[in-house]
Amino acid sequence: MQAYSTTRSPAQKIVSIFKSFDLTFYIGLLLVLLLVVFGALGQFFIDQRDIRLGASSFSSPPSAEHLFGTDALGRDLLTLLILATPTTLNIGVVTAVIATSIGTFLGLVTGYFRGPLETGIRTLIDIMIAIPALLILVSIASFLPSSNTVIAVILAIFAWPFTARPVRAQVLSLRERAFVKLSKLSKRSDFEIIFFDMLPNITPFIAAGFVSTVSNAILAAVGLQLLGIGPIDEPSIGLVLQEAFFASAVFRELWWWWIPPMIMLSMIFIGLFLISLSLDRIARH
Amino acid sequence: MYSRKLSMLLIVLLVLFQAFLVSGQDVAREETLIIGSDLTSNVAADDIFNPYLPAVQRSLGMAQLMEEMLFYTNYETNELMPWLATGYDTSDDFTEYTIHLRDGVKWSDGEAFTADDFVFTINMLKTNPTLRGAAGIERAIASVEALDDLTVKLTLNDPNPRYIQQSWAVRISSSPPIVPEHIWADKDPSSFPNFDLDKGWPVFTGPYVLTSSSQDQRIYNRRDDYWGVETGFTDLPAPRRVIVATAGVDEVVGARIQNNEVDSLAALSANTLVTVQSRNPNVIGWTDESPFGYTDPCPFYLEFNTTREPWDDPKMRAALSYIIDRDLVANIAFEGQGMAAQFLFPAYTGLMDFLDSLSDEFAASAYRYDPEASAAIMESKGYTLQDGVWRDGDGNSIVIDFLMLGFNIGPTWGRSIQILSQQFEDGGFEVNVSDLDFGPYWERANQGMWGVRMAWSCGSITDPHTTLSNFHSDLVMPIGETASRNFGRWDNPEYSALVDQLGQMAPSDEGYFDLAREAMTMFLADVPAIGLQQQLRVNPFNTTYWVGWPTADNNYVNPQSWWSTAAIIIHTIEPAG
Amino acid sequence: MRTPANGTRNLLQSADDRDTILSLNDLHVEYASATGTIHAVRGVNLDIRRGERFGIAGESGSGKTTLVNAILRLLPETAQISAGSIHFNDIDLSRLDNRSLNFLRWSRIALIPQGSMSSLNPVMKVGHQIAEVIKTHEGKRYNKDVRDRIERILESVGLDGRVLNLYPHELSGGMKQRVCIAMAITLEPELIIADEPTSSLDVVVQRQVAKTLIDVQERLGASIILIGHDMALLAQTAHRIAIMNEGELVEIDNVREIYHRPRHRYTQMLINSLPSLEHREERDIPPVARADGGATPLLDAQAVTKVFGYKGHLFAKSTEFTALDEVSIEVTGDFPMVTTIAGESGSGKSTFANIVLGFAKPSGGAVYYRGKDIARQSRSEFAQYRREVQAIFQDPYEIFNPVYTVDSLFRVAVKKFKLARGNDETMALIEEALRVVNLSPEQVFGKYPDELSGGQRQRLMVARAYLLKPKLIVADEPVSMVDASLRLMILDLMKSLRDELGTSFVYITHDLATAYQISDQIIILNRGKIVERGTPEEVIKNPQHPYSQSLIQAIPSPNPDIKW
Amino acid sequence: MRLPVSYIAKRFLSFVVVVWVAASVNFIVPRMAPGDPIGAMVARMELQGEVIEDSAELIAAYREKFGLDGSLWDQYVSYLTSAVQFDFGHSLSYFPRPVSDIILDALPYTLGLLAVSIIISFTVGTLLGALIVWLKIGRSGIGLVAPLLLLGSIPQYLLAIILLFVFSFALRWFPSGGAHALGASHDFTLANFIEVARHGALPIMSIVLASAGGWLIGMRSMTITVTRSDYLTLAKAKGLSQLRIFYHYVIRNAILPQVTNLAIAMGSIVGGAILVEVVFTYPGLGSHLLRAINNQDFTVIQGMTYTLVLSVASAVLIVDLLYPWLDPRINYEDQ
Repeated sequence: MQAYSTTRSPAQKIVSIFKSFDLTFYIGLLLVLLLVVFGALGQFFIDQRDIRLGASSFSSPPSAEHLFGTDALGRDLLTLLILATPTTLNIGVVTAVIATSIGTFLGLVTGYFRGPLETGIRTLIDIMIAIPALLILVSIASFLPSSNTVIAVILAIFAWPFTARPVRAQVLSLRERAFVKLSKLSKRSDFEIIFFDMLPNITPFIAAGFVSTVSNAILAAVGLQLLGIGPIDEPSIGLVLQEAFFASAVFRELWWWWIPPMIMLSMIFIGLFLISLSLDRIARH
Repeated sequence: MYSRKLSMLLIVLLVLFQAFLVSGQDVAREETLIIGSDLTSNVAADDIFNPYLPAVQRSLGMAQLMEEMLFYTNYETNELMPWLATGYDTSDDFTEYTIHLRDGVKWSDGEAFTADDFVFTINMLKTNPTLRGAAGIERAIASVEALDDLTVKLTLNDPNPRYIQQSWAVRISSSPPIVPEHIWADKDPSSFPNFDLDKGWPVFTGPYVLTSSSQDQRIYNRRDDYWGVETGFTDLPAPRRVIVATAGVDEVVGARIQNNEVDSLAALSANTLVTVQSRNPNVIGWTDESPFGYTDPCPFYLEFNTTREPWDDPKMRAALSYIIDRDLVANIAFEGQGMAAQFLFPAYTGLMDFLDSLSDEFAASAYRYDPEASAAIMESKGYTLQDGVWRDGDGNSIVIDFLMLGFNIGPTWGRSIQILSQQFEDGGFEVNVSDLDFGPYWERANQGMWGVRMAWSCGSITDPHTTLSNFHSDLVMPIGETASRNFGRWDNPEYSALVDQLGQMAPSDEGYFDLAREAMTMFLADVPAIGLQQQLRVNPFNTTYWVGWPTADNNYVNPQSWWSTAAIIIHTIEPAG
Repeated sequence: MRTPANGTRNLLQSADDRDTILSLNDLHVEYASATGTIHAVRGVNLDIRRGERFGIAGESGSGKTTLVNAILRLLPETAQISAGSIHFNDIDLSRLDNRSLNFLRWSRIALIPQGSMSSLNPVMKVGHQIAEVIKTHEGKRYNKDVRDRIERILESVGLDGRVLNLYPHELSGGMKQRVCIAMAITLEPELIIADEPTSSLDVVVQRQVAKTLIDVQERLGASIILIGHDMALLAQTAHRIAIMNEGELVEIDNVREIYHRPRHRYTQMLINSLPSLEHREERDIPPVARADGGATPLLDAQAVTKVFGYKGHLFAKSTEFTALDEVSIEVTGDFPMVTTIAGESGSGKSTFANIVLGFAKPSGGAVYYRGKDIARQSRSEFAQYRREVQAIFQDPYEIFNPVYTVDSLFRVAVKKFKLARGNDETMALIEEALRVVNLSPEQVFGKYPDELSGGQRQRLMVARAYLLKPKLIVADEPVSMVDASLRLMILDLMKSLRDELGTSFVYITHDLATAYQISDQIIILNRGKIVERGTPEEVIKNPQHPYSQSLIQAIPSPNPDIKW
Repeated sequence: MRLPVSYIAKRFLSFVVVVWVAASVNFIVPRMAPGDPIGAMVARMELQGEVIEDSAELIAAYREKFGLDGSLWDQYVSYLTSAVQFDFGHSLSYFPRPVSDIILDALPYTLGLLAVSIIISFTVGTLLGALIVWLKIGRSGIGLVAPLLLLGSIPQYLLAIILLFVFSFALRWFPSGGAHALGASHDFTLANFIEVARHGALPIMSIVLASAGGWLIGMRSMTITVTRSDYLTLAKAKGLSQLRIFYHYVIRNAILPQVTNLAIAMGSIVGGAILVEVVFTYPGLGSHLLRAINNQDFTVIQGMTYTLVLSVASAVLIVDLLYPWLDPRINYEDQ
């Protein structure tokens, strides 16, 4: 009796979802996971005292004692980078969580309903997208308390329209599909339709959007950090780079100071890019 | 066949381009002096040459090449070098100064430089309070008059034995330049840009005239009708052309001097200089070895807000002073090439001699790294160390409300924030850092909204009075109101009385140094501020095209290329080879 | 070279070489797909004669479009001709190099594409799109002469010559199709391949376009291959018809033979499933159902008007459009009936369906369900209305949410209407509904929509409607996109629901032939207005309104003997 | 192409709203922040070694001079009215230099840099994206463009630093910064032109390398869509030449969403370019803006951001107005 009535189990679903991803996705995921593991597991192998200023000799190249060398302030770069990785990833994730939540909600609502509120939000989205965010950000960020959370929140304020717009476009087309009408005939309310019928359909879109928001937020945060806007008490990859550039590490050929963080950032950006590329492909299918 | 034709064409084009490139420069590189300015980014005001407007960038050649000062102070010898003036007399009470101007000095447009120009400049500043430095002139000078074409009499409001040195002899960076009355008389000085190349403006007395000015560079050409040659006072400087260019961001400047693109840079980190020297041995610093740099007159120091708990207690201030390892702070800030400041004085000969005479007083003071002494004070105040933090009976810790400039002002600041925070925490204090931009920093600093701050002290050069006077009780303002000095509101009437007394005396006066020692002892006992580190400025020179640069071995003048005193350097250097 | 137009000559003779323009010999086409190789065309042998209109009929997926693409060598990357040959005159197209192929294309073999809506370059003016074939094949630039020539060609297919200055989106569907025909005949080719040339058009336009096509073909004396799924249309246009099923030609014959004496079972099925306008099963309708007044009608639409468009704001002029204009329709509940609302696209019939279902609000008038205005129902009335008024939709691909298995369609309904308690009871209910549409739970449960065939999906939708045992079903074009065989089944299901469950239907369609077969009442809408209403016999056999007349005339009869 | 008045009016209205919102944000936020710009100015003089006497007086005098003593609303109104006339008053930190002069000095560099890099990156990316699909460059083609894609995922400013290191420090092919050779006049001569091109090469390269990949991806997927379209099949059936199909069918249709995206991306391109300018000491708006931020030079920040927003919005407006010419289907009512 139950043999045929079983829908796919959650486990099977997850397996089938992962089966639908291509190699691009896994390469991207691998790159990002490597960094996550580096930041997470690394915590267990380090001694916080190694990043005290003047703890080691200044600007010494990689050695057995300091695998990644030390910076011009006498800090162990491996320890510093292990501590910096979670901060940097956090900014991206916090921004993306806020922006994606707001963007998805408003995108769903403005795509589904009609009315003056919808017109208002739609206009807001259009305007926000047309405003050069980084520019405004650069000019206002220096006036705000320098904390990574504050930066993430500001980034999210400018990022959500980029989620809301495509979500809205998707909902606009889904809204006309017959299954929405059938749901209505089954007495589903508008919000049930939005969340049970629409939302699952645009999940790949939201996921792709989430991933690129993470990437863009890190991009912007590192950019701000390089301009000297951002907190200096929390180690982040942007901060390590900023200190390296302030100390002319490139010119002075202190390659161990700027190349590893640069590679790490590239890993993040390339990894997230590959993931979003793959998700985007799934979403368009 | 076709590709061969194409490559021939390319070669011809390249040769043509090369020809164009060469013809682009009408003064040979060997005769051109290129100075990398003290600015990392481009100049916003490339058409403002009014030295009294906030927008002006005098360090971009104006101060060194066009303006000339009445006197220059040679930091190396503490000697006053008369230039546009020949000397001065002073009344016994130090309230009247008579300045004698040099005969035969001419403006670049051929008009004679006279006492009237001097008088005009002073009066212009006295009547236009928003001009740069006007407030200082107004405060100091009661009246000015020209006794004859070459003699000016200044009457001061308050007696000041070191007035000329402080105000007219390049105490720090520069002094007010005198402007030609025949051009400025009918202009509004608060908006006159003093820039019109067709009219030959700006007009000053120096050996160079401005030929072009843009965001990223200024070009000055030597004029052969310079008054110094006619009067036999000095020769023409050797460079036919001087270019002052924006140096660029930290990563780029080193490459510029290494590639002989510039002959001088305003700033480079000592370690970058080492890198440059390893690739281009022609580049030199002030010294051949660490610290390579020259001491800036404004050392960094820590100041306490003496109206705030717990810093209203000298013992507590001492407790904090004991936990600061100045050598480490200096070395972190300057990547191992730093120099700790014993006090708030720059490491100049006269001041160092004075400090040396105070060695016993220093030994008895809190001006040293001694965590145990700090712990002793804390325990005596009823604090106990719990998990590395001092807590009072109620379990409250001390949180230092630490005001700093944001690290985008410069790496020194960012690093100092980190190393000082680290040391405070090691010493059992908690820290709450406010690293702010200039605006908010300045507002909070002068209104007293902070507990401890890091600042720079531009005071004494030759004798201790100026720095000491910055902590005078008269300067104390209520919290929330803008103070102009003594932001820590240290109120010590006894000390202030001594400073007043010192102000009436010349350093050469008998008993001056004893009095100064007495004031210093009070200062050291009360700890309103703690010296941290010398600002070491490495300004490298390139000997590929020009030689005769000032160095520690050839210290005919201090080496800052952006100061007015750089005029002396330009008059001294000679072509290499 | 060209033989004069003589369409009916030699129809019954076997093709001899001289008369054959196109000859396919044992043609095989294979697709490589993720699941393996698909044989889309299997061993097709075919000879097309000069001047002949040759029809290829088949349901979707039968391989007819692949066949066309193989002839024109337009197969996608993944497909290839695995065996056989295509001889055009004496040239083997399957082995021709690209250069010669391009030379031959259009100047000698032209194509009238399937999706004329999307076959024109949207960013190029119509004139240029025609001119570029002249430029490519004759080397003539777009000058006055060429323009005149294009205008003449456009006029010859019944278009205003000035159309050449328009972009495709500025044309109606019929006009676009004519542009495609004009383009195809520009170079006077010997062979025209028309791939479902009228499938997206309304019947009246379809007839005009088909006539135009026949007209130009006869004028040119060209051969034409007509691909289609509509047997009736082919019966009216082609001389010979080939029936294609699963990649094979199962029967080739003269059109009359095919209609009157189909030999292959598949052909027979196709012919039998055709709705006829000649006779229908009569059904006794008690007079009470026809009488006005009496009991409250189940559904009563009174002067329903719907106006779309902007009221005209700051920068835009008012662009109002009246989709429904005082439409009054009554459906009794006492005696279940099928009420057909028929009309062409844009007639307002779907708007009406949306209003009845409560998806849209009328701008004027009201729809009463059991005497209550559906826009002003109380909560409990609304619950009853939702329960009793259901729908069947057109597109079997869009009725399912692709992220859920198809059973969710049923479960949601069961849950929201509290039809059952517990899983077992739910399952029993669903199974019962599936049985009605001849599906077993094993076939469909736990499957995603894309794992089911179109027919299964369409049947599931009917099953869902059955599950709720509604009083009224709005069937919005339920069979317009399905193959003939399935169409018959759905219509039968509707009938049995009507008769067994007592469900009334509002059948929205553009297909008067099916309406004639299934309805008890037909209402014809034109531009939002009712122009004709009555019993099927009245409306179909004796239409009063000129619009209804033209509509009915335009319906092609599958019987080639009945002239169109 | 005839454009309905309503379309133009709507576009223009949205242009005005965008500029107004950005200008207002820019006005409000710095003023909500702590700190006093005049105080900052005085502080900077102090750091330069000048002893400022009676700073309170000086500050008060300047506050009045810059109208910073009025109510916030008065300041806002006068800010907006002068912004419309492109008059932002004088720079706070470089008084009495007019803000518009600072901007006009720097703007040509920024616009030049942006225009050249956007054109190159858009053209290269779009063309490559279309070509790899059209020429059916499969896996090997990906290998060809993969570096571009990977570079595209690295921020412009990091690329700038890498390029600086490789091409300027290590290889010494290009100058490390600035827009002109040191000591050269700014007259328009061939030699100067070449120097300007040499100085612009690295900044342009960083922007192009960082952004071309994005255009490539977009164009690639659009081209795939187009190659599956019915009209392309018909075009082939018409026996048209490959070149003709590629240009008139593939490119003309696939480029449409790219153009829309160009308008959307304009803002972020400008933001990134500003950072690149800072890295290369390029005399555009970037370094001025950065310094103005450090100086809390409201008037300059406002002027520069306003100008950049205006440029971006104008570019978007132009793209929007040109779009109907590219795509005749544009639906004026829905837009």
